[in-house]
Amino acid sequence: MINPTQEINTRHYEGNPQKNSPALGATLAYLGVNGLLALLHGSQGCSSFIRLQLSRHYKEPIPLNSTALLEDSVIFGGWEHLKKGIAVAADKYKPQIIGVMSTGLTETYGDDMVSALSSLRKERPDLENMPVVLASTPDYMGSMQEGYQRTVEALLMTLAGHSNSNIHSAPEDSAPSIVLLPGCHLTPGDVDELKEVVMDFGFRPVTIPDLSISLDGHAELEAAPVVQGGTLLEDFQRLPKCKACLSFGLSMEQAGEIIRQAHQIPHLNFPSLTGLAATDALVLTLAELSGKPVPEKLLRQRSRLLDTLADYHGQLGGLKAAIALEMDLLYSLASCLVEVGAEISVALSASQAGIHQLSLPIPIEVGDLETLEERAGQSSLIIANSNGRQAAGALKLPHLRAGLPVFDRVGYPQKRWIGYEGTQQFLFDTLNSLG
Amino acid sequence: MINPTQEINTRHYEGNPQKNSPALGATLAYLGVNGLLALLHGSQGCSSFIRLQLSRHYKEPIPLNSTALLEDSVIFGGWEHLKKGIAVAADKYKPQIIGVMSTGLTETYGDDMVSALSSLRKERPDLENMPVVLASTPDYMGSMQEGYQRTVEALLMTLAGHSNSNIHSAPEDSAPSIVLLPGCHLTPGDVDELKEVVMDFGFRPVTIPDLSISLDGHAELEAAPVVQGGTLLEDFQRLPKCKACLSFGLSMEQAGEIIRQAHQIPHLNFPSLTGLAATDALVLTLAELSGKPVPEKLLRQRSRLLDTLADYHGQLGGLKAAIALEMDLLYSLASCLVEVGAEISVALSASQAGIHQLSLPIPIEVGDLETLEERAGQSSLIIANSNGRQAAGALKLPHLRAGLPVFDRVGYPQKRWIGYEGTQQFLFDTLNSLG
Amino acid sequence: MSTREIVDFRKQVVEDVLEVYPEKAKKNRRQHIAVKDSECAGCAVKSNAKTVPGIMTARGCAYAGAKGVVWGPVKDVVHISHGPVGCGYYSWGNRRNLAEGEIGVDNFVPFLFTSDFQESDIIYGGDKKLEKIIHEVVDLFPNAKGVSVLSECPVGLIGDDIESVARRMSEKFELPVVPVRCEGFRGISQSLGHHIANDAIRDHVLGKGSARDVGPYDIGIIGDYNIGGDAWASKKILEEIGLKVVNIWTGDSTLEMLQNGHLVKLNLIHCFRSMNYIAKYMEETYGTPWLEFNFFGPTKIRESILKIAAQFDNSIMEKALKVIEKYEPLMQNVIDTYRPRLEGKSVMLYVGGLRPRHIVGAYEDLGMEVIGTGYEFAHKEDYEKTIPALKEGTLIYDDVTALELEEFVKKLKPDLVGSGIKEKYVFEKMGLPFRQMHSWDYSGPYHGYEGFPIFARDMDMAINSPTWKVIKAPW
Amino acid sequence: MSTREIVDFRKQVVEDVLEVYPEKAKKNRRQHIAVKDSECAGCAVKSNAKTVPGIMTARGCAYAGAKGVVWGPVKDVVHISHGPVGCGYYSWGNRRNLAEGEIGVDNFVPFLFTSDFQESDIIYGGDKKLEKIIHEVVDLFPNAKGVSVLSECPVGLIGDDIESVARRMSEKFELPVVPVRCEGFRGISQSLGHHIANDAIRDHVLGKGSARDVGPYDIGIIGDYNIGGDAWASKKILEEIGLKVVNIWTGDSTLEMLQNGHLVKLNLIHCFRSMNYIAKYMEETYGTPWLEFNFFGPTKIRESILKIAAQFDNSIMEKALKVIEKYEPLMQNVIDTYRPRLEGKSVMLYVGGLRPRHIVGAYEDLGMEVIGTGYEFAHKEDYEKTIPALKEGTLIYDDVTALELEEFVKKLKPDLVGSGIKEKYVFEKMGLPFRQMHSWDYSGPYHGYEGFPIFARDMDMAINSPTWKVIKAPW
Repeated sequence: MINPTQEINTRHYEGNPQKNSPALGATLAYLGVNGLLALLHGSQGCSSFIRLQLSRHYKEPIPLNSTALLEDSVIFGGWEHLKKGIAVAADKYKPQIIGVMSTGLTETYGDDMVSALSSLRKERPDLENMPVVLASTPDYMGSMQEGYQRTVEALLMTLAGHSNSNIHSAPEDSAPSIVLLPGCHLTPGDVDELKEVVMDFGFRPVTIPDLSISLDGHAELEAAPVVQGGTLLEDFQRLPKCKACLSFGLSMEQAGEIIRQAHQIPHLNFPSLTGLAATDALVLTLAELSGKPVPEKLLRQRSRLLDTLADYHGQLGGLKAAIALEMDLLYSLASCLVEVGAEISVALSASQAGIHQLSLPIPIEVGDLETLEERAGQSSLIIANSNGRQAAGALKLPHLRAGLPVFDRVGYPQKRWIGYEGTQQFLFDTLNSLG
Repeated sequence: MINPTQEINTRHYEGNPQKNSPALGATLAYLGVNGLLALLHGSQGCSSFIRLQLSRHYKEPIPLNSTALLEDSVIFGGWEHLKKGIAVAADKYKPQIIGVMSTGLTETYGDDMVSALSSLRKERPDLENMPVVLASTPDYMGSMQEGYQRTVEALLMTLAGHSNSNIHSAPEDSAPSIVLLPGCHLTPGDVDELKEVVMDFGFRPVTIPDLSISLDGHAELEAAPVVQGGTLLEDFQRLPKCKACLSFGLSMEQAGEIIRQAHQIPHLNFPSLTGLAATDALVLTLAELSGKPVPEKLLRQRSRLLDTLADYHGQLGGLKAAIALEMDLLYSLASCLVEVGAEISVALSASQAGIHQLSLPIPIEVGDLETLEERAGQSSLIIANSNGRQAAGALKLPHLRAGLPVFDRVGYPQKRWIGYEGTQQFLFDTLNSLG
Repeated sequence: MSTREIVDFRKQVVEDVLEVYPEKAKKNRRQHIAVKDSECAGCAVKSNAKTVPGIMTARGCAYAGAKGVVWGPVKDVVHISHGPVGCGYYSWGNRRNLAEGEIGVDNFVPFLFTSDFQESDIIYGGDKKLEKIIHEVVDLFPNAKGVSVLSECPVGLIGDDIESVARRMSEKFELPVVPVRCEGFRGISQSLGHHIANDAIRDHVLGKGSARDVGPYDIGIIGDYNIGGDAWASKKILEEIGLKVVNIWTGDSTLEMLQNGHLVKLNLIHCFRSMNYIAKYMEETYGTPWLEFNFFGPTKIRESILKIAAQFDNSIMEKALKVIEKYEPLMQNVIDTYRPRLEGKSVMLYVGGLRPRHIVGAYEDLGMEVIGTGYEFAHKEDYEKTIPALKEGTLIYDDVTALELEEFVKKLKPDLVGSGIKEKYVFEKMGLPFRQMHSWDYSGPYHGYEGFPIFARDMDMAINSPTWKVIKAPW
Repeated sequence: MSTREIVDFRKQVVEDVLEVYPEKAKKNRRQHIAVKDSECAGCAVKSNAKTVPGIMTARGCAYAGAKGVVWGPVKDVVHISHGPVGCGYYSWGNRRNLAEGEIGVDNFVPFLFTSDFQESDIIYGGDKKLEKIIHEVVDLFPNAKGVSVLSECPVGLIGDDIESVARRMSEKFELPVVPVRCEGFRGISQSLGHHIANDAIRDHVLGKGSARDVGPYDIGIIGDYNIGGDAWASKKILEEIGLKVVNIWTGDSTLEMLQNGHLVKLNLIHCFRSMNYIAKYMEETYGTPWLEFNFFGPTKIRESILKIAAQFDNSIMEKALKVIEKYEPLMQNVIDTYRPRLEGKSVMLYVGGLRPRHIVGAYEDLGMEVIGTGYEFAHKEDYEKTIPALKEGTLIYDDVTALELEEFVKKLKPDLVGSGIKEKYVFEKMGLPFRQMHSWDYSGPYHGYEGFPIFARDMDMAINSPTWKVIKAPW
């Protein structure tokens, strides 16, 4: 292979793509912010489809509004639709924040969202202080991960300094705070686990975005068009007082740097939280930051993980896994398998993101699930989202579901595959997927 | 069916039995007591086989010594072997406690273990204060559950009042203590979860036996012939100071009554901890005993469980489960499935234990896995231990592994199928087993 | 409550719910909502109007209607989602239109092919890329009987000429290559997508294959997408009464079925909304008659069988009567089992196509009552057909917003809600039994004699699941 | 260290470990343990002695030897574990003796039949129950070619006469019904169980079926239990050199193979310990010669092939040489791949049967060294065969207790331990690579040319798993 990071697919189409739309990633990021109303600037099909896709995965209602562009916008642009959409959403649903994401359509005719917003604010002075986040997520640039990443960055840049008289000043905490920036490779269950680990060291986590309380699948919630649960608007104002910022997944590194530069607090990026060494790195960092010893509970979990590694080293060593996932998840799961002696036979990322920075024993390439099917023949296992079932079926290989969408297995959003206990669970799931 | 509780198997043999040996259940109970050396009174094959079976299930070393009966014992009885076995074990391994279980062989020639022990103590006055527990567990009476049950009762009767000058008096706790008696239907992971719930209400649990710290599969342990982890000998002396006794699984009711009568503390039995109503019952009891509100964490877990029930009511309602398990586990899992609308098509218990006291919508019958195979044809799922795979294979039905042994799936001893989160996990596992 | 009281109560509910709107919006939305009332002749419901920007809607777009509904189930054609990755990905594998055949050989239904536009394609245009892709798929899948190109929003903006690419490729490979201009911004819902897709069939496919002889009992089924095997269940009945189903549009369909759709004695139409265009065209152009029918629930099945058989000779009618005689006792068994458990239970529906009206009879067969219904993308004539099928006091809502529907459900308290996956989790969280009535919630078929027992069981399972009882906390 | 220093160090280790015992026990155990030393001719290791009560042993019992090892793999016979439920249950499905055939029709290997004694059976005796059970199994499984009755401890105490039940049933059904008196208290290990099982074959089966002609190249394999497919791998080589394997005892075996075990030109014996009795008996009674062989690793395979071929005519020897020529380059590839990764690594073994000595050569082929080995249930002659195969300084331990083995491993620090599942988790917890060498740890085969690459891969996977490196905490 001459250039291992080149697109290996010489075809001009994607066959059974892995690549999801950035606007879907943007929706996900917005769903982790409390009181936010997400507004897709595009034709109404986009918002319906995204709601459907995410509902299928999370088994949750997905509030997402649309500027409902029509044929007139082809001539006049979507400017007026966007202004009207923001105004209607603000008036009708009274959100704390509006989060807008663009689409291939609006980016193609080059809608200037910033000027639309400022024009609206001139017409409607009452909306002057309404925080509106604008994320640029045309689906011809990158995949879900990039859309999520750009939206988190937009959230930070718009809200971190936002001052709103309606918001009480952040309360003084006794526990020191720490900022957590989880990437979209982490499930709501993972984020829950991550927060728990951080709290075990006596920190109060400020999690942006926080899907662990908005998309964790709990009842007793009245459905609403604005996000319920997730990061509080006040949390963004607490950033300057945080002791450090930890970002998870390489895609969150830039967001962490934004915080570091804005607030002069240390920032550390953890490309993975799955695996012994990856978890050790987090635990060591937390021990150093807190000046506390590693809690007994984590030592016990580590000891159980070690036992599992020893018990199954033979079976894990015999694995040949073909993996196709968005980059951060691909790297997390694959590097954990490498650590326990398994072989990675195929590593296909959904997009170019991070492909030059992260490395595995074999080259990581960009590819679709058609390519996965062509390449995975000699493997013992496929790890991919539910759409990988065709490849697995054709090759008669076991298929561990991971990523998004997972619609033909239950409980995926609740899964915890990070930390010592989560790594153990991932290895159990991997071995059990073999049947 | 005229008498629904009759053995339905009119055959005189058991074909692929579910029934395991009571001595194996006894071993399990002993393995949850710290510093105990388990000594099987029988031929050495029994101990090797039990170690093998339990190692295969738990992926752990299983310390179990043997009195190694030989042909001479057929003529002279096993009396001398038992005395010698206890003496050698005491001298060589210096255990805190010795736990003896009998076998079909020694019970057939009617070895009087009590008099053997007192004869030994006369010869060896230095062993006078060594606690020795004697459990009668011939394998022609009951199954694993009964062996475990009789051994827990023997442990309580021998050790609860045992005074030993080597043991420091029990420390005074600030947190009120509560006795937990987990049945053998609970995995080490389940027991861990149970203790955590009890601690969430501010109690300190005294767990007898406690497999969650001896058989939970952790590293950094030097193998030893005596049990490491588990209930402390001191814990038995703390029983009188406990606020209440909670026993889990009908098989533990008698043991709970022993404590109630001996120490005049309230005793409550919980036949199951799997399912919403079953967990509610425990949580309500703990709230009442502690006078505290239900902790936020449990409310959140409950809310997540409710959401899962709602999300999957359609799929769960369509299930027809054929279940063959030891009685307490059979009842726990089946009653949870009934609660969520599934149909139980076959319910086969390993033995008669509790069969007249617990009830399901269909009669519970005693039966082997050959019977399961004959009856489960119209079901959508088989729930049984790994030996059920033949029936599942012949019927081409999915097979959820439960009970003991589970040797062809990993991580079973770490599973948590109790409490709100555990019930959710059980339902996830059930649905995912359908493929 | 008397019927009058019910009508009045529900009218008040409508007013209450609309109260949240500003005056102009209230006036607008009020036209889309009605309560059936003998006093209001016709109870006009406004429909097929624009959705307001900033609102949460269940509607799809033209692409969804053309690719997701009409073209997707044509199994031996490679469908290219032309544009960026999103549209194709979103719509992939959502509809349960079953198809037989070897995947990748003569069945491409489970595949998704996308031209995956990059920024450069937006700037320089995608026609060249499309041409290469068509080369590649024809090469890789020599058994494919044709190629369809479904254009996404940006394609319509950048001035690509997919029609001429399609024409060139079609000539080169002597294979139908069908351009479908279904950009999502066209029209106000998926409905225009159906129309565009129908027109593409008319212009590029119908009558263009090698013709076949028409047998005396040859018929086609139009507008059955074989969700969960529905079309197969319908076909079974029709063949049992002596007819020969040679076409299904479009469920488990082949390109040949589209080419020869007019070569039948009769076209039976199930989903009028999505396929009436082409049915009418075949009648006008080729004289092929069409007839609407409804195979949901034994009452409607009986009516439809008799109406269909009446179009043919006596031998067919005799068989039809025998079929009814054979199956009705079986259906009665189903009713005897489930009706006692479902009698008097109420349902609210919000779906698309034909179901908001067609399925009412099946619920009534089980003793249940539809107290509210509405369409995502209906036209005037759909409501005209619907209202007669409903009882007095039934609430009717067009393009209902998520918020409105939740409020209606909270106030009318039905025992069951039937809508899509986007709505499912909203109502289940409220503790309300719910069935997905687009995809049959991974179940089906619901059509025909085969489907009714499954329908009845599913509704019972949802409504009578013990789950709803345990949901209340004991503290 | 020089060889002398190694020998002295290991002798000191033995003394240190034995230090925990009281004087008498120390003296006793010292006789069971040796360090190979050129100065000690023979290095006698005491074996086949009683285990001390109160000690943790890996040994099984006569039932384990008879049912688990010898009779279990006879696939077309229904084996009844006669007595309480435990013994049968414990031993069910532990050995991976693979068998082909339809389960429940001509393959009963995965089944467990137990007479499940209740208290009443202990009091009133189990003969009547046994009779009923035999009726039932013959009824239910008409294809079964025979029944074996394996008695458990209590049966031997209560004075049951299973022999006469077996005789009556055998006559009644005209089917071999074989009583095997393998109560667990008989003998001091599973070894007597092998002997008893051999005797039962001799007395009730061998020579009792319809005989067959003996071809010039007909041979039998004795003492290969087809763990992970081992016997199939051995058979493949033997057939490739022109021999015809008509019997395997007992792996994937039929009753007919036992009946006609003597009707071969040569019996090849792999596990001498468990099957020498019957091999010798066949030689004495029928003149069937036998020969020990070893198919672990290319060196031993070559030696064995040549030794076997030498028993036949030149045509066989020619083929044998060709087979060696064909496979050795393939084996060299395996060695080239793995030897660099395994060179110099040390192993300690504690197993049963033949493996503590037979497998040494396979390790040496990979550049590894066996530094300790021992048997669970060996006799004197086993050690006599073992010691010559070992290097100077190798530690040899008979019926080693769990504690002793742990101490030896801690002090000798091997790179790999090979023993059973009971030991597996002890050593893995210490961070030591481990392979189950009874069951091949769910892998296999390890015999023959087919097995060696798998053996090499497995040892590499265990020793070089990155797991062992990460186990140390960074704090």
